[in-house]
Amino acid sequence: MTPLQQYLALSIALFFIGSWGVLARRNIILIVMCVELMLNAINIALVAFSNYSPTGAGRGEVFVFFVFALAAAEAAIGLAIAIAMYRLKERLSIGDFDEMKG
Amino acid sequence: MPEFQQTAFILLSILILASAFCVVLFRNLIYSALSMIGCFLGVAGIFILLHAELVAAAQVLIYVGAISVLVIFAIMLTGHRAGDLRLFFHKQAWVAVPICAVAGIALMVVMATATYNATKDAQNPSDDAIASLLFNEYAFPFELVSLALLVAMIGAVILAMKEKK
Amino acid sequence: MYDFQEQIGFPILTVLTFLPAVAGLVMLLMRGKPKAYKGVALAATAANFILSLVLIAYFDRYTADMQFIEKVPWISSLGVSYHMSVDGISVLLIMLTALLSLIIIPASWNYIKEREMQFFVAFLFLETGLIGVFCARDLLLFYVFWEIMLIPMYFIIGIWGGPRRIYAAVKFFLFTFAGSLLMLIAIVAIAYLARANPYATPVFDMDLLEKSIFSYQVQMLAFLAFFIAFAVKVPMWPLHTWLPDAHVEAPTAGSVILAGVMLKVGGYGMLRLCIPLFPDAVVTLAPWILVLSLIAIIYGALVSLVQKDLKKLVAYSSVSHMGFVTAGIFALNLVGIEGGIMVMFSHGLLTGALFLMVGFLYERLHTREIADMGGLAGPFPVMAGVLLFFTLASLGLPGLSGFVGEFLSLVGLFTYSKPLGAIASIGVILAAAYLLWMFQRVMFTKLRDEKWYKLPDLSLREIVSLAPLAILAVWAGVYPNTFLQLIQPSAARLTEKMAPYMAEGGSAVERIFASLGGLF
Amino acid sequence: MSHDIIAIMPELMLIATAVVILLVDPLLPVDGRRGLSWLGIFACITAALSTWFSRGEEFTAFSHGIALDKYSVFFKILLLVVAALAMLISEKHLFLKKRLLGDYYALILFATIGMMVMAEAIDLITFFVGLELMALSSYLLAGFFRYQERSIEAGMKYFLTGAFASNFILMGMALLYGLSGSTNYQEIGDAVRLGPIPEGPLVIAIMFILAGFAFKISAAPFHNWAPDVYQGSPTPAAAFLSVGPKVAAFAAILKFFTIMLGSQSDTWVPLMIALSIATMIVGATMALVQKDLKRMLGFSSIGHVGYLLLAVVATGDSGRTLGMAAVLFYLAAYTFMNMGAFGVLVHLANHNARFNDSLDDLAGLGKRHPWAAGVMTLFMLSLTGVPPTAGFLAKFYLFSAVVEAGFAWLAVIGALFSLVSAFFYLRVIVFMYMRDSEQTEEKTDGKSWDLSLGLGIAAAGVLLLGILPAPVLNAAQDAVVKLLGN
Amino acid sequence: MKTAVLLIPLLPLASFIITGLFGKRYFKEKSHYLSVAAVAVSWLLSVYLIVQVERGEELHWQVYSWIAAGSFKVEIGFLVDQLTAIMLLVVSTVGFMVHVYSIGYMKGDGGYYRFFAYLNLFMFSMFMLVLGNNFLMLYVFWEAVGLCSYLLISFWYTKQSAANAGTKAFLVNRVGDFGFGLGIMLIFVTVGTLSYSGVFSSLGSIGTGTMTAICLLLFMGAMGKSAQFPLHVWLPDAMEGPTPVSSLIHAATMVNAGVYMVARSSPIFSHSPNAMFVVALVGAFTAIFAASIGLVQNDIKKVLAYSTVSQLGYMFVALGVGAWTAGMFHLVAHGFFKGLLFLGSGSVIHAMGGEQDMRKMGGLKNKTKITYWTFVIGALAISGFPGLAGFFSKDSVLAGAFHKGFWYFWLVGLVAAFMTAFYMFRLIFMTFHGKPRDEKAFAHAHESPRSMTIPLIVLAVPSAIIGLLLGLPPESGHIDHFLEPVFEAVMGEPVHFGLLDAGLMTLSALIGIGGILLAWLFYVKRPDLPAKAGARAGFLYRAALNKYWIDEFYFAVFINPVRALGRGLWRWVDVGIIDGFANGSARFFNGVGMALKPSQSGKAQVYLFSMFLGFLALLVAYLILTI
Repeated sequence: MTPLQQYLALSIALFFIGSWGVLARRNIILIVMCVELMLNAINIALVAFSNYSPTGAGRGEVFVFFVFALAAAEAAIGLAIAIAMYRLKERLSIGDFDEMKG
Repeated sequence: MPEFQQTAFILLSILILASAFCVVLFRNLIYSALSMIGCFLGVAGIFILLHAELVAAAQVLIYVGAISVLVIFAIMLTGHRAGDLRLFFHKQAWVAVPICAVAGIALMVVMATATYNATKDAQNPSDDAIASLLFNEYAFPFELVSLALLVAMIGAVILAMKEKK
Repeated sequence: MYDFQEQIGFPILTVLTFLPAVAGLVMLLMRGKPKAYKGVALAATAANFILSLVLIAYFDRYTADMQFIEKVPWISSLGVSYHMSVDGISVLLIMLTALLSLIIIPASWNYIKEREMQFFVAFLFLETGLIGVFCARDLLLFYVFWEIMLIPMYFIIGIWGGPRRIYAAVKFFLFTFAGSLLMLIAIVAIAYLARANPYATPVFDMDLLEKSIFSYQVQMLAFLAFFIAFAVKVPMWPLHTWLPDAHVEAPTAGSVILAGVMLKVGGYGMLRLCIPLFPDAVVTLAPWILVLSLIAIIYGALVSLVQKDLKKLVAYSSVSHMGFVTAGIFALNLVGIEGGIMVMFSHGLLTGALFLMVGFLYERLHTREIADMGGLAGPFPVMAGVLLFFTLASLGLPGLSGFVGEFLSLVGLFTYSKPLGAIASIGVILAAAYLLWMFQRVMFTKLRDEKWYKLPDLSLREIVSLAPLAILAVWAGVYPNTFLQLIQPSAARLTEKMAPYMAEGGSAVERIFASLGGLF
Repeated sequence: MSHDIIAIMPELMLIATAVVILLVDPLLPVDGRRGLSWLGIFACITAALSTWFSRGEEFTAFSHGIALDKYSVFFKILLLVVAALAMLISEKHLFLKKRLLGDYYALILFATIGMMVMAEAIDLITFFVGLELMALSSYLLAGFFRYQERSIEAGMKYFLTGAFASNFILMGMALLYGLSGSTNYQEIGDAVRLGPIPEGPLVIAIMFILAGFAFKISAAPFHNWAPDVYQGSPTPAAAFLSVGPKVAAFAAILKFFTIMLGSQSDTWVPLMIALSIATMIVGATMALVQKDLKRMLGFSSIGHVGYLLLAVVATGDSGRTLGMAAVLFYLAAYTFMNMGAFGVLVHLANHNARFNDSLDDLAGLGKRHPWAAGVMTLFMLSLTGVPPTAGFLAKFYLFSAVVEAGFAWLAVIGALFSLVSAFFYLRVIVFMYMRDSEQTEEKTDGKSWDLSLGLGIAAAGVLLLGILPAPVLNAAQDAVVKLLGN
Repeated sequence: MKTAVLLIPLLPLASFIITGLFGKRYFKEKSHYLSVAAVAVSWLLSVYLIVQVERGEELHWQVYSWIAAGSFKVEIGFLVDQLTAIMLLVVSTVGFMVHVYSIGYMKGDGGYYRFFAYLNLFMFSMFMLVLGNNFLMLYVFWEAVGLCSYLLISFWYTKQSAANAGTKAFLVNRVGDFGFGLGIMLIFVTVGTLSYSGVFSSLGSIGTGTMTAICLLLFMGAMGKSAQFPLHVWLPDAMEGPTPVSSLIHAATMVNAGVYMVARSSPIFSHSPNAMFVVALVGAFTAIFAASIGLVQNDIKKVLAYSTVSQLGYMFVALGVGAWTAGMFHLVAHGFFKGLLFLGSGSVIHAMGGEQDMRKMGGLKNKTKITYWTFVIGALAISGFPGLAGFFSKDSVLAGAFHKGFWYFWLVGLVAAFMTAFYMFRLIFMTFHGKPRDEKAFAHAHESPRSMTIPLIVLAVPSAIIGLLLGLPPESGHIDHFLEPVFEAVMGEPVHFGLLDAGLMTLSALIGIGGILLAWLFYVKRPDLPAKAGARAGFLYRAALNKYWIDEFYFAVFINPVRALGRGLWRWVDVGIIDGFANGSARFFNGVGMALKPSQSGKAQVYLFSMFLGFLALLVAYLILTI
């Protein structure tokens, strides 16, 4: 039987890999993908907690459903922005949009 | 069959983490997207291990079926060029590696060594119970989610849709 | 009890305070009628001045109690009320404010060329703020008025000022605002500390606060916060550097109000808040403040001596003169306090008049550089005479108002400590030096430009605006008791409050060392 | 169930109106869309009224998902005011920029619903949905002028940072849920207080949540997005974005850190202090060096967040209601003054095609647009904290709370940065009144009664809260007393 | 009597106000009518007053409470006793004469009305000064006469030198008044009152040290007003004013205020022998010091000015040694003859068309007969020619010093007397005798109008006879008896005139005559001698000619350093440090902003990273705080 701690460790690991992706990559589509990875990490934690919780069983799973839905919405908007960026400048690198600074 | 579960967990973990790395590291966006699907599938497997079959199913449907497709569409729409090599990684990526690693490992250690107020495995309730929770207790947020999806639609319309001139 | 209902029947303090602001709003609404709004401004300030005289007439000068009390809850959950009342000190300064506000309207009748209406509106709002400060009996209300007067003055300097007006205006604002913010925190702190229990509402009512006793540490910190706020306004060395800039750049009327009333607000605050609320801290810190006052007196005078700009000279002289105010007040005896108040009053009259004179000169010659002047007594004999009068009054010539206050505060200081009194007296010599030298260089010696003979001497309008100041200066010099009686009970109340706290004897140096012990 | 419906009546009104707007919009010609804003405003007013009339009742709805108490009422009305003001100042601007779409109003309404849910939620899931609803709508509002590079850039930055931060909050909430076994605030609070809960994960959860919220309110060092987003967004949207999400986030922060984490104040108070000081430094000093007004206001709003965090610090151990009431009142004041300040920028942009938000464009404004300059002065003074404006009383009340909680030294630091910030607020006034304009305007017909009304309301609000603050102040106090009572 | 006392000052005041306000427009060249009339009435009233006082009447009258601040209470009140009366008489007499004289002297001047207004103001102030019944009033009108002096010195304000002189006079007096003011404060702090009677009746309770301090501080004021070394520098410069002013203010009345003050405070001074000694010492030094400068001056008015300084020194010697009445006697006598001499010199200047340098004069004897003869009377009087006023008064001073045991002061007095006689007759010989040196000016020279000569004649009479009237018998003359009530408490044993005194008297008379003869030798008999003597004396001569470089010294040691200090404080402390700090802190925050600016790089990736780092920073901060 896998203890809760391992699931959490997996969750954290995935979360930080996703974070690293967000910090490292320039392409907005890829960053959206990495954000999704982070959400998946959270989902793992939620479901794991839900599975092991003495009082809150099931709520984690419900939570995950909401995360799914909102992740989808978020991805849709992120990709819409990506397309808008592409339309405007034919660029997807977020570093190319740096008109405002200072 | 706890051994099987543990073995499966380890294998799935390796799959998830490895494909996650691949998402970040692949130069070609399509490869990244495919790795992401692998990762999603791995997560679905973890859900099954956690006795959350319904969630696992939804994971496959939504992530693999919807979001991944969305991503691939976006890649196609924008022309899936690898892009300028110099711009592949932001220069801070290499600074971020140790920082993320140290932070991640530190948090992992804290999380993994703590003692939780946890019972034994298999507390996840039946699908009925989930449905009941979702449509009774969480009816209001559930309705709101529809608004969020509506917003996403509006977003697609106002940002991405070509206006007829 | 001195409720306004019983004393006069209508809320005179509220009317006094808000009448100018209301007039200002009326003016804002009557855009495009240039003649009419000057009339409104004049009428409002005149009415206010008459009201201030009515106030004095109905004022009971034989009691130290607050009078004409108006008290309405304002923010009751915070214990803040709209509490207005006055004592002798306030009444005197209200009269001065109303008078100077009245005077500057005719004095700047033709001075302002653009955005004239806003100029007068700003002054009306300024008057509201100033009178409000003198009436407020609730700490928060006091602070509100305190800040309100900042804004119009900021605009007056910034919009209608000289070439470096923006720098001067911003400097003025930031210096005073810095002090105010510290004061705000101190206000809050003492209001909460004065509560009877942790669930009671905070205490902002000065009547109640005066009865509260704060711990020594709180007193020291709060006193310093209040004191810095007031010291910036006074201005005390070394917080004075905004003053010369503000004065030089401000239009004449602005300088008049700034020097005439606004600086007094600092001294007033010390009397109204610092001393009654924090007696222990006052006793400890008084020697230090006196030393600072002495520095201000001597320093201001020395720097005045070498000024090349007429306005700057008068501005630095204010630093020196206001040093006598703080010196008198923190000598903590009745003579000194009354002297300090008299210096405030007289400085209001005289420096106001001097700035008016500088303004009149500037309108004619378009310069304020002393080096560009000389021999002006020829073309402008009346002006020379009037300027001489105010110069002499300002340097403390007996028989005019400057002397009484200065001498009294020196006596007070001398009573406190002989060496300090002696050092402060040097300021009197220096005052004569810089003022007479200034007068000599401006009015005497050879006329620099024969064309100036074609310029007019003081006009009737200008004389009329100066006359009340001159009359009051003589009055306060020849029969100062009129004013001393007014402030005596209030000043006496302060000394009575301080009496139990005063340690006996010791030279100033000893006291300073003693206070060092108190600090740590 | 009818109970539940009553509880969400205002939200339902907004939803219905938004849907109507979305449906009607494509059918209308561009000129006909100008009435849509009034539809939205009308919805806000009715929603506010219905909220107001339900203020006497106190109950929870949807199985303890949301609480309808005075606290919610206060925030919901405030948020509806924000939405209404935002719509008032938007219409003409959108029209002139040729982006007058009903979607905009629908997005504002959706965002408002999200914020209201954030404020009234007492359940993590409900809160999270509200948060995301608000966030998603906000991203789109920022990027609404999709043909302007800046707007897209703003949307992109807002989206990326926002999504990243949402993940942090979400992770924190997941941990909180896992550690306490509940998603209900009160139950979590009890669990955290009574234990047993492993300390390490709990601290990590607090950190995640703190970081996430710090982003939402743009506290340093999570602030970088804010100036860019405000600068790039359509100005009326920037007005909305600089106020609404912050109000909602603070509503949630107070609940999170008092109900749930009040017993952990030892952990988060020092961090909050550090955040607050860092935020004040960044906000004040960087606003000093800005030339662009919207950026300047962006940094200024960061500075105000620093002050607000001081008050949150003052809530410290959860017995102190003063700090919470101070936050509420400050937010109310901030709403009017910041919306007003942005509104003036909208006004100027509407009237002058060359206006590009730079400080230099303000030169001589006192002569060209005396009324606009007048109200701008009022807003600047209020932001500085000069009486008799709302900003002063808010700051006064906030300092009261901080001092009362024993953090007088923090108040002094706050005062120091108030002083620094006075400098750049004054500079606006300096430019408007004390500089003469060198460039000429390119006049456009920007006359808009809506906008004037909006500015008038904001100005009136600023003055009213400064002169007669008692009703709002009492409401704020009542709101928080009950919050801690349950 | 009260009416008289009120009218004496108020008439000139009223005249001042009316003339000052309306003179320019309405009175013009008739401005003197009112002024002269007012002073004339005051003069009559003073005569009336002295007669009343002679009969033994005194007046203590508190008119109204002037300042009442806490324990500090001062009245405006009048005190009329013998001292007051005699001062009043001198002031009003000389004042009246000068008024009359000015009608002629100032004729045609642009500021005619102004001049008379100022004179009236001065009369008012001077009357009030002597009439007051407390120290603060004394101080007040002390400053007021100083103001009038200032106004009148810089009357011809377009002249740089006149303007400078006025300012200098006021400032030097202020230095003295600084001490005076402190003295008054010390009195108040010590005894709690300032009225003469109150102070004098509580002297017993004051310690000696305090007493000496009070006396010295008061005397500092007197040194300023009465131009004693080292505060004498203003008086010679004050000669820039019109000559009637020099006569009235800077010779006969105002400068005596210091003497009056010390005399008035005699009860205090007599308690402090040390202070008295200082008074005498300063007086003696000034007497000889000023006389030595007077020896070599070439400006006719400067000579008289130094003479005044010297004679004032004499008076202080008398007061300092305790010969109170002698001091007052000399004051009265000096008032008359020095007033006369100045008016005479004015007449000379008038005759010479404004020329004041004696080296350009000469031979005026015949052209200006009345002036010459009255001048000679004055000069003889001041030189102590037997029978004339100065003879008696000077002798009583010297005798006083001798009898009180201060033989060294007596010796100094003799030397000074010798010098006095010498420079006075040097003046006469250079001006009136010999050949005219400036023919052009001489040709136009003429006797002055009647309004000027009559005052000369009138003043010559008391200069000649007042000694006989008041000073006989010597050492206990009429004046001693008259003033006795005032100085009762402080007078020593009455001195009986003996053989020794007769000898001293003769000696001083001989000294005076010797001086006159020496002057005759130098300037009439052997005109080449002065140059030789000058060359012989060398350094000393140059030093005296340059007034011992006192002015230069003051500039170098006080004035320039003070200005430099002011400039330094302004430039370095004000602008440099304080403003530097204020602007520097503004710049500091600006700098912080500029330094932070790059962090706002515009790259979304960096923002994300900064958020991530922020999260880690929170963790690290927590760790630091908990460990």
